[in-house]
Amino acid sequence: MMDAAPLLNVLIKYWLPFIAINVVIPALLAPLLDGIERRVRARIQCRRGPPILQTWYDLVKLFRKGAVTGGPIIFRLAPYIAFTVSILTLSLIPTLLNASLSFLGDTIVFMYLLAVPSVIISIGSIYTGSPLASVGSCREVSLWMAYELVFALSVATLAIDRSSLLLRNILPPYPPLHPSTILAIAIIAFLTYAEGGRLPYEIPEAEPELAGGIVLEYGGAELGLVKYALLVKRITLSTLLIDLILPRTWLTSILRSKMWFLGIGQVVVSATYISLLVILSITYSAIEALYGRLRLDQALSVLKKSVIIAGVAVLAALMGY
Amino acid sequence: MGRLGFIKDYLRYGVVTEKYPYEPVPTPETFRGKPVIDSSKCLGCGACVNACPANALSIEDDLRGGIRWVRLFIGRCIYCGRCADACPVGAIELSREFELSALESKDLIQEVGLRMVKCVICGKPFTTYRLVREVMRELSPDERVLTLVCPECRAKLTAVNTSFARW
Amino acid sequence: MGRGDGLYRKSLWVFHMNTGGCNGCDIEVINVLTPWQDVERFGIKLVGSPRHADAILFTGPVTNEVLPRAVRAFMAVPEPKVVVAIGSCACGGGIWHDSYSVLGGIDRFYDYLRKRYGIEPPPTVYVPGCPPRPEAIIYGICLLRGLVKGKQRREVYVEGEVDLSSLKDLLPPDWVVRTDLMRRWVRWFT
Amino acid sequence: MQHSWVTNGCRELVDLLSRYGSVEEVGNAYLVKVRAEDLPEVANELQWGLGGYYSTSVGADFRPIDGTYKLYHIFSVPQCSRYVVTQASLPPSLPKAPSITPVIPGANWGEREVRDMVGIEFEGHPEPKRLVLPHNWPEGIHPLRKDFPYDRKLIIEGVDDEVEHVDELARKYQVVPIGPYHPALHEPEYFELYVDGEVVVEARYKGFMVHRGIEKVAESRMTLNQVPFIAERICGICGFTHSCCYCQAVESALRIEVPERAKYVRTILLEIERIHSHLLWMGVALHVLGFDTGFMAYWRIREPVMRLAEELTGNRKTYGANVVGGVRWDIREDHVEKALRILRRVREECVALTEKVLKIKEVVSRMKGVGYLSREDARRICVVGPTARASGLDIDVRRDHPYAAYGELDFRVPVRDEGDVLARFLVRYEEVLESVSIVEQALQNLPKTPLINEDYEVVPLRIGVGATEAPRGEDVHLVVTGLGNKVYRWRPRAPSYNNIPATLYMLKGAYLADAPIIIASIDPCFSCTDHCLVIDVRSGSSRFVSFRELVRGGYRG
Repeated sequence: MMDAAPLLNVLIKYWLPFIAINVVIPALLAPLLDGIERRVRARIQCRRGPPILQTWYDLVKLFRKGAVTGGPIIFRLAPYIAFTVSILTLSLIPTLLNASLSFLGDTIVFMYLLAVPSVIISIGSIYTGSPLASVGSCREVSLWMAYELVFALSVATLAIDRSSLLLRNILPPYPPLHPSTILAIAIIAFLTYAEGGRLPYEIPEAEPELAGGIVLEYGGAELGLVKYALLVKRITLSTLLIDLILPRTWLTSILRSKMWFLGIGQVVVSATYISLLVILSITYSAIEALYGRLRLDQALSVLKKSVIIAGVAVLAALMGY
Repeated sequence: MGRLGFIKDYLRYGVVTEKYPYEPVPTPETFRGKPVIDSSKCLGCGACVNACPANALSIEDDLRGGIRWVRLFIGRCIYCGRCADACPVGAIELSREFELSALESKDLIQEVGLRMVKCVICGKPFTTYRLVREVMRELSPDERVLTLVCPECRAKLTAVNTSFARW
Repeated sequence: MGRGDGLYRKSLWVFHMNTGGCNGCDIEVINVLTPWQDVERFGIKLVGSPRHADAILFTGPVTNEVLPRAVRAFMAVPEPKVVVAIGSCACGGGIWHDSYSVLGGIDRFYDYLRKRYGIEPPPTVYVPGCPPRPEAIIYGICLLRGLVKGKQRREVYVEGEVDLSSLKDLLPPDWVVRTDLMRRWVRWFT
Repeated sequence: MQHSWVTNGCRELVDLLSRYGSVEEVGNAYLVKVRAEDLPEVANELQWGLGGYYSTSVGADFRPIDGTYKLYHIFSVPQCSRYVVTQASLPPSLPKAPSITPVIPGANWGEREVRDMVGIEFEGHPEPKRLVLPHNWPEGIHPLRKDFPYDRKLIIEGVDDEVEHVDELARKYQVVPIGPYHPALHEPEYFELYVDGEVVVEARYKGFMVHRGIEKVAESRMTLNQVPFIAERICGICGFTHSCCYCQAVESALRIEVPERAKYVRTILLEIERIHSHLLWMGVALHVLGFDTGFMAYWRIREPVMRLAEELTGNRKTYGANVVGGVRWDIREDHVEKALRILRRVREECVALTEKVLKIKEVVSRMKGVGYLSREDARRICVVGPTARASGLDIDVRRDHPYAAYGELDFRVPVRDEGDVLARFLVRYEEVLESVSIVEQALQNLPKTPLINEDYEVVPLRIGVGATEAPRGEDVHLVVTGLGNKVYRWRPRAPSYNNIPATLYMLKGAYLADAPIIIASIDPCFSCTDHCLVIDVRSGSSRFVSFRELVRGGYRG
């Protein structure tokens, strides 16, 4: 009891605000960004499109419907695990605040946690025995392995360049901006697009082919959680890209030295972060609207090429470029 | 890049979505919408019932109440307009109304109940007053009385007359 | 509308099920998703799995072959569900209402559900038309969600009491005598 | 002397037919009464000797008339612009005829349908299984026999009992169902794909769930002039072509002269229907390929066409214009102007859009070389329409058997040799442009005659063949007029009927991801096909995958 009090104090003083600002707000923002994306896509298709809040409406409706899914336990649990993990992943990188949970090897943990939601849902779907869902799962897993490889190589490039596995350390500013760093960031930018399950890489769900693929068997709140987990994953990926290009600490310190008000730097960074998120969403959705779906083998051949490029980046980083 | 052409299309055509249901959409004047029976004109002759390919129109005689029901079930109607072609008095027409949805299927029914003439011989209702009136107009005053006799009794009457004549 | 009140006001996912229709309604259903009508603006989305759906669209008179599949898809839609019967086939069996191979519309389908499984019908909107215009489908769904007022009502007209004297102007003056004579004449002989 | 009416060098055909029986000319068709045992030989001569195309088979119960069953096979002989109808009379006790399927594989479904619906047995049929009716339909009941009441509701309760047949394929490969409710289909049809990894090894088809008993209803309940309206509802996309085809069959049977203007109005509406149908298909194809922006764009272009149709006829889809002897709606002067304006814009936008779409790499790469159907296979399965024309078969009813006003208008029939999905896409695209030009010509040359010729008499038991080129291919109707202003026998054969079997050829060896676009590429109109039949290719030895498994997944975990 005696020891718990200061811990609780720390929790209330630092952790709760951190979680509230850095995790909850972006998580709440995620469906909103999806609303923007849907609207942008609609506009490119010359139609009015749904209200910005539409994704929220959808999720609220799904949650109000309650749990409706039956079946094997792993299948039923998968959405909860997926959602929790996706929130955890989000807490590992700086979002609104410059801070994040940071520990040795967090880069690797981040990489793996990012993949957990789709993998766990794939496993759950295989257990349903539905053929379409299993085909979707197979596709999801093949894609995931390709993504993971490319992702690992790009992160390795950055880690080698900065000689650190702490996520905090591989983020900007990059005092010497090496070509390998630029290449790695470019590849990660591509991955944040593709791994977010956007066309032409939206292959596992593939509505017209697999009727929803891996999410086929979910309904009600579980479906909401799966969808929400995907949205959180998307915002995590976008955040990662923003973190890699936005020199947060540099921006904060500059502003702090120039301005009388201490917090202003953080506020500017947060605002920049959110506007970058919106810009990214608009760009991504505009790109998405202009693409058709690739076949799995075609997508894998594109990813193969990016593995080669990422390999080149690693070699370059090793040689000090 | 060919794809960017689609963004150009958006800039060129803009949002084409109509505002319905907040603003009404026009229907062309040729539009074949909800068939409406003009209950003041309908004779209850059943020409439309015979013409209707979908059996959306039906006719039923309530002998006890002496009412002929012409029933239109727009939930079965195929909006072909054959009833309007067939109607001798133009009592049924296709309107331009298309907002026909209802939460209960009974709301999709239009019924016209017409009083029936009781046969002056057997007392059984057999046709509507309006139809009789229409038929009478075509006939000379002397023949008109016969229209108040139902077909069966008319057959009997003819039989009686011929046998009487022979006798 | 009973169950699911307000739940679907902002968001409604529909599962489209052709229960033996001719394709006309099905294409109009797709039509409402496309730029000119774009029902996504009401938060309506077509989904590929009945599990995801809130509403189920019936287009067609429910053929024999489709019936068991329709029942299963119907059951797979989680409660609270709503039903949209699109087109005259789904509303009342349409032109084939009495054919040997169709059940004859959504009401017969409900009868079957009630009899066989003891299921009470969910809130249903009937959208007549052959096929209904896309706007009519939008209207139907808006009616179901309470966004517009329904105007279709059962109309019953009954002619006022009439008797033979109303035909007096056309009949010869001695018509009462004549009809009486006829009546006796026939009665006497038969 | 018997053949004094023979024109345009078709003596060869008539000579051939007269070898087998007496020949009679009915409108655009020759009716030849043959002996049942000659059927395979006649079929062989017509299809492979003369280069004709098998269209369909029709069975009819003539017991109330002359105590026999009649079996008709219909062939199209394009070079003579004639259809050939072979009529064989079969005894009522044990109606059977030699099968022509060994000679023409495309006759497989046609004969099996006759077997189910009328109860004629085919000797030597390679697959003598039930096709039309559900597998648990009672034996010995044939709906199209005249002693079967059309409104006898046989509710098949047993279908949902799970039947688990074990199939060696199902044990070896994963079974992936497409349907019966699948987002790419929009209609309840069922393809079962046996998949090795992502490659389809074998495909099977179970469809005909939209069987509504149209033929029976029309023959029992309807009058001659009500049938056009039920014919229109065979298909909600290409319904007008069906009603037109029916009317032409009756007009040909009863030798009714159709006024010129009516012919032009029919042509205009038929082509408007083709335009909207093809635009619809091109959009759906892109949707299936995941390119929704293209889908939306095609449908955006299509909407004015629909509104034009609504303005011309009063409904967007079911035009309700055709009756025997002519049409009901006229095209007004002010509509002509408007229609020309709309069509000009449709052409412009369609050209611009298709050019853009064809530059999109992943869309084109998913159509090129996919779903290949060789010319020889196409000929053997007797595919029709754009599917045939994309495989190098130069057939088009509009040109080969001119009807309505097509004989007087100038148009081109696009043909491609590649035989893949892209070729089918391009053939349809070119057809849209041709159709726009046809409508423009027809609108500008509308003759000023009455719209309808109602001066005819319904002579019973006359046979007529009607044929139109539906958006999906050749549409053939056979009509036997009946007593009392009715039809005695009416058999519509929709184009998808001949095209669907081709998908099974195309699917073999394809990627699973390509299956939906392959199925979609023939523009299958299942309701057209199913109006009268149900097929179960897998009955007996194969595994029945229950619906729960398809959509909900049979939880076996």
